Amino acid sequence: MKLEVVGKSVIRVDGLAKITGKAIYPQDLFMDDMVFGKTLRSKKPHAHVKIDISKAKTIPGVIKILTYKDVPNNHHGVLLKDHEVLCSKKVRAIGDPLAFVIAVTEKIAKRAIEAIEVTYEEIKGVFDPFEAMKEDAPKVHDGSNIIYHYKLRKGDVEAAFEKCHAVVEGEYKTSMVDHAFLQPEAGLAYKDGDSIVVCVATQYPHFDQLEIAEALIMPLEKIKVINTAVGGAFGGREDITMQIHLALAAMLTGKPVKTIYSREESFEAHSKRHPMTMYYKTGANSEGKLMAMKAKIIGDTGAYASWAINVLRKAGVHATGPYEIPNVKIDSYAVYTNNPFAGAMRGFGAAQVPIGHEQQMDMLAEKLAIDPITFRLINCFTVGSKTATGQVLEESIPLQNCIEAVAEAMNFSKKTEGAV
Amino acid sequence: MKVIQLKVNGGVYKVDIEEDMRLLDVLRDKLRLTGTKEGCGEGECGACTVIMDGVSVNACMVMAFQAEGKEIITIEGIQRKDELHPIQRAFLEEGAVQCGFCTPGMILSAKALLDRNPSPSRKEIREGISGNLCRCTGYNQIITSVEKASQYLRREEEEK
Amino acid sequence: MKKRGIGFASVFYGTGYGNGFPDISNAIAELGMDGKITIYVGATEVGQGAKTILSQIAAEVFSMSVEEIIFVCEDTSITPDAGTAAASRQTYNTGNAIKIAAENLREEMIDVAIERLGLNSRVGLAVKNGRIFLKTFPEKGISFEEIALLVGDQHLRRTGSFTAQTTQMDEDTGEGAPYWPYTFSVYGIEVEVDTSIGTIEVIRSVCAQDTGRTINPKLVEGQIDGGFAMGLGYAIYEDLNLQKGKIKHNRFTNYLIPTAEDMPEVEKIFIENPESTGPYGAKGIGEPVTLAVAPAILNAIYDAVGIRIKEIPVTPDKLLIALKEKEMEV
Amino acid sequence: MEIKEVFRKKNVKETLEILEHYQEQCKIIAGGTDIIIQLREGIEKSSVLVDISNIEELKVVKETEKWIEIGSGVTFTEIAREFTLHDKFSALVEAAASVGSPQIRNAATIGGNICNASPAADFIPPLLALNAVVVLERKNAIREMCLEEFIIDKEKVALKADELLTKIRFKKLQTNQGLGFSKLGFRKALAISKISTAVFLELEENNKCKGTRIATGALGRHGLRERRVEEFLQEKALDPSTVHQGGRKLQKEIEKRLYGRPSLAFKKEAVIGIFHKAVDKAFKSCKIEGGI
Repeated sequence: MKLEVVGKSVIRVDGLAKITGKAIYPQDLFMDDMVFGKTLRSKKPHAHVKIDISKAKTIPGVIKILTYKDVPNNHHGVLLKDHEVLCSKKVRAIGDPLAFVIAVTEKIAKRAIEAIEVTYEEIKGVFDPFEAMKEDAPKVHDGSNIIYHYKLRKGDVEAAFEKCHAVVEGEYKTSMVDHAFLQPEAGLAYKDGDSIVVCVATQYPHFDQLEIAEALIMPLEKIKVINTAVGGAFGGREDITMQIHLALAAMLTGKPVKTIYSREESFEAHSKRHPMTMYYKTGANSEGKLMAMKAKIIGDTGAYASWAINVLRKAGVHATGPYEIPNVKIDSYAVYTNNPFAGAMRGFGAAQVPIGHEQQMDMLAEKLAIDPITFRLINCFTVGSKTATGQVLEESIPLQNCIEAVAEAMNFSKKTEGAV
Repeated sequence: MKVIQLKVNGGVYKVDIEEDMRLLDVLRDKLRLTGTKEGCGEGECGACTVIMDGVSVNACMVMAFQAEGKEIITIEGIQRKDELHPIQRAFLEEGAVQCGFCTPGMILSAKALLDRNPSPSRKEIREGISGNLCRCTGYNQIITSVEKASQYLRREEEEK
Repeated sequence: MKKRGIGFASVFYGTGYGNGFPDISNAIAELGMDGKITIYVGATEVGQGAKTILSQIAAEVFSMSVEEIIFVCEDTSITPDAGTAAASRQTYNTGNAIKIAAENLREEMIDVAIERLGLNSRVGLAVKNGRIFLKTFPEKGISFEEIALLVGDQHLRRTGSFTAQTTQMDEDTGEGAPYWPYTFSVYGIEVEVDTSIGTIEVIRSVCAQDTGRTINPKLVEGQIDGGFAMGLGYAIYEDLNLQKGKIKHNRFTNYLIPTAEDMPEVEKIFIENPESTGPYGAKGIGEPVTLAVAPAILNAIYDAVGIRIKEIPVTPDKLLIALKEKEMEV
Repeated sequence: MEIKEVFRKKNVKETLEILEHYQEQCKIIAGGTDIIIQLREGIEKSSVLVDISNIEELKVVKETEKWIEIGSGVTFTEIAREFTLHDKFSALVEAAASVGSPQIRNAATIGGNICNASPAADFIPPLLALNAVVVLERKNAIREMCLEEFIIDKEKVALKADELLTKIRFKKLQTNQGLGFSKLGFRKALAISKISTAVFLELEENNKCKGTRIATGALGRHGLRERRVEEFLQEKALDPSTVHQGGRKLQKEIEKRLYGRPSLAFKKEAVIGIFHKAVDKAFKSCKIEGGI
């Protein structure tokens, strides 16, 4: 098939607005009679809280202060609905939202935030996922801190390790990192008749619409989400941050309400990449064929589940790397702690596991005295391969070509003398 | 409150400011020149880069009253009449833009660089835009764009 | 002393929500009175280039230029749900939905054309540059604008929906077909380590990226460069530095992401091997491009100095202390 | 920010009058790159700002027979440009160019870097190594003091409320003298110094060290002279082994000074690498024909 448009470096259609400064991000929106919102956030990682807004309310220019009492249905979350829109009794992480001040100017809103009295009754927190997995660990939510366990069992790993010519083990750790998109979260919401319009930068406008409608207990069609230009996302704009606060503020005040997070607040407000601890054991036979792999992966999802279940599932499925291994045992766990919550970030669980499996590959190759390219070529997926989950890779599996292309471009000469 | 006079993109504006306002606040909130972005508020990301009296500065690191009487160029002011500035054109053609939030600041840093060094090497371009963080592009297509813009500008000079 | 080393890493990445969860994209294609095609779809442009890629797919269906496509994706009240801009799924999932919607609209337009032109069948018809015509006698044809005028107020508007095929895995064994398609990516990276201060510089890098089919080469290159930068940050710079649940590195002065001076040139090789279920064979690449960077850097560090760093990021302090410990051992 | 009044003066005289009138309530702003952050964070509580960034007399770099004089309002971009032709002073170019980013260097001034006295201030170690003198003016009075004495503590200088730092002076380098600078940041641009070292050397024949001044940054509460190391190197022939021992001496100093700090394990090792780099550069600078 001859293609005419596909395959061409067509100039990006949103480019012109962006190079002229005309692209509108939510912070660039202004409306007549617009007022400002600001979020009060928890300074403690695990505590029972009481807040007193009586003083703050009296500051001239303060229009309204929203607390959990104002939220019709105080829950949201992409999978488990374990976030509160505004915390009612307990905070589970630093940065948890407690109140949303609406005032005529940003400065006044800030002053009101400082005037809200928060009483924290601290509870012992848990910050290490291994500690959190223990029976007697402080509970972040009501049930167990372990919210997900993915199991993959193929063949008999222990028997296979016995027969391996070379076995390597390692424990790998990745840190909690941030999307660090350049545009801090901002938004503007207003009433349009009996509908509420929320302008934000989001990865998934229809999901935001649903979350807002559910929290406000309003019909879906009465909520309209306008997705402005989005200043980078990388998974960090999957979960709700300010959307419901703004919608509620617009609904209750009748005014257009705008809010902009500072960089520091942005770091506190959105999800993070799951830090993982990954224990790996991998073995190969004397011909350099991978025979067995065992992995145990612990992912710290912080105070809220967000996408944890899907992330640790993806980590589990991708833990083998793109290689055929006849015997595999994988366990991956998602665990609550009182750390900032982790969720989606570019790679989504498949970004962490290569830190383990690819170093294991090189360690094994060295032990077998095979060069890393040859070792990968011996074991890599190809058309017809079966993954550890038993999935048949029946087409478009050009991994071998990729490996060879890189080796050639790097002028890598294979040291194959070790390979039998 | 205080009234200051600002020269922005060739126009002269009288603006009421509060003493604690930054140049960035005046540009965005008072003049509604929202092409200048705020990414960090502490001079670290360069999204608010503007050209002031010929040099690039972070508009979040200049108090509004300090800018009185200075010539300021923002992204809204670099276009020629009906036509894109060669840097803008090159950014568009070479894929230098992704989310776009760093783009205005990046273009102004590129302009400040090319104004004083019309034929920078790729290394010099890297240095010239090192105060502008971009999380999307990995910079390489931006660098190619600045190289291309430099060619456009030199060709323009020759044609003159 | 400066020491150099080379490292490789290969990865795979399964597209989409996965595990049997209904991964659905919906789109609408509409013929406007001006003969342009409007696509309504709730797919977000986050900077990755979705608007452009998806417009190209629609344009391809009609063999017309991207300028003739109006792409509307910003408003939930007029766009159908196309799922999230994540999981590298927009090109594959929403690309398919748009292709289906556009093809449905095109067939509908051909019906109108056949009737208007008095033709006997669809055989031998071409759709190109805003016209439908008989290939053997191009004068026998009708423009999109004329078709729009003919149908008048009953706008031609067709939907398309695509649901990816995955299965739920067995709870005890993990067996199943959890994702599809898989995208592959391989990096080769050379680093230089300054052993006196522990700093690492990437001096050469190559990426071979499976794209299925490359829809827009420049955009894919941009994804690779950007993915590289994020992988570089992951490997050697970025850490929120949590202490008792508090993010200590909560601003750009201490949460370090790569600057233009830290970023190397990246040689890019596209490996095209079309995926039959993808739109024109394309697969998602947004996430895969970043995954192999960090492990390749770690392998290169080992090659350079003989130390396996198992905890990222490998900041100069960690590396230098490890180097000194190694010196002591010897 | 609770700024109530702002002034912008075109000359030193009027600025000094403002300072005299407002005393502690008033803060001087030049490049703004430190103070605006401090205002934003509520650390800086002054209610009056006086801007000195338009005072031409503070923007002069002057060369006399023996001295080089830099006005406190000179930006790092200007310093890098000014000294770029003087190969002997490439350390100053390097130190200036290592500050923040182009935008920061276009605004930030040498006076601001000194008066803010951050432990990691990039330009303080080279000035300490040059034994620089600061010129302080108040209404109808002027005094000079050694930079080393001027910096009292972390973020604290001996500047009175009504005083303005107007100039920084240091002696020109002679043929057998040289300056080297090296900085370690965790990335190449926009990097806060983790360690910096500046080394002034005066060599006699056979590389014998006739005189040296060594200063470090980010290795104590503020930029510091490393006198023990200087004493050690004095009168010795600077062969690799002596330089190596000098590095060990510096390491010892750091071990004492940063005792108990988590960063010590790293800094005590890295400082040796940075010290070596600075000495190498100082050597090279010595070999360049002098005059400046």
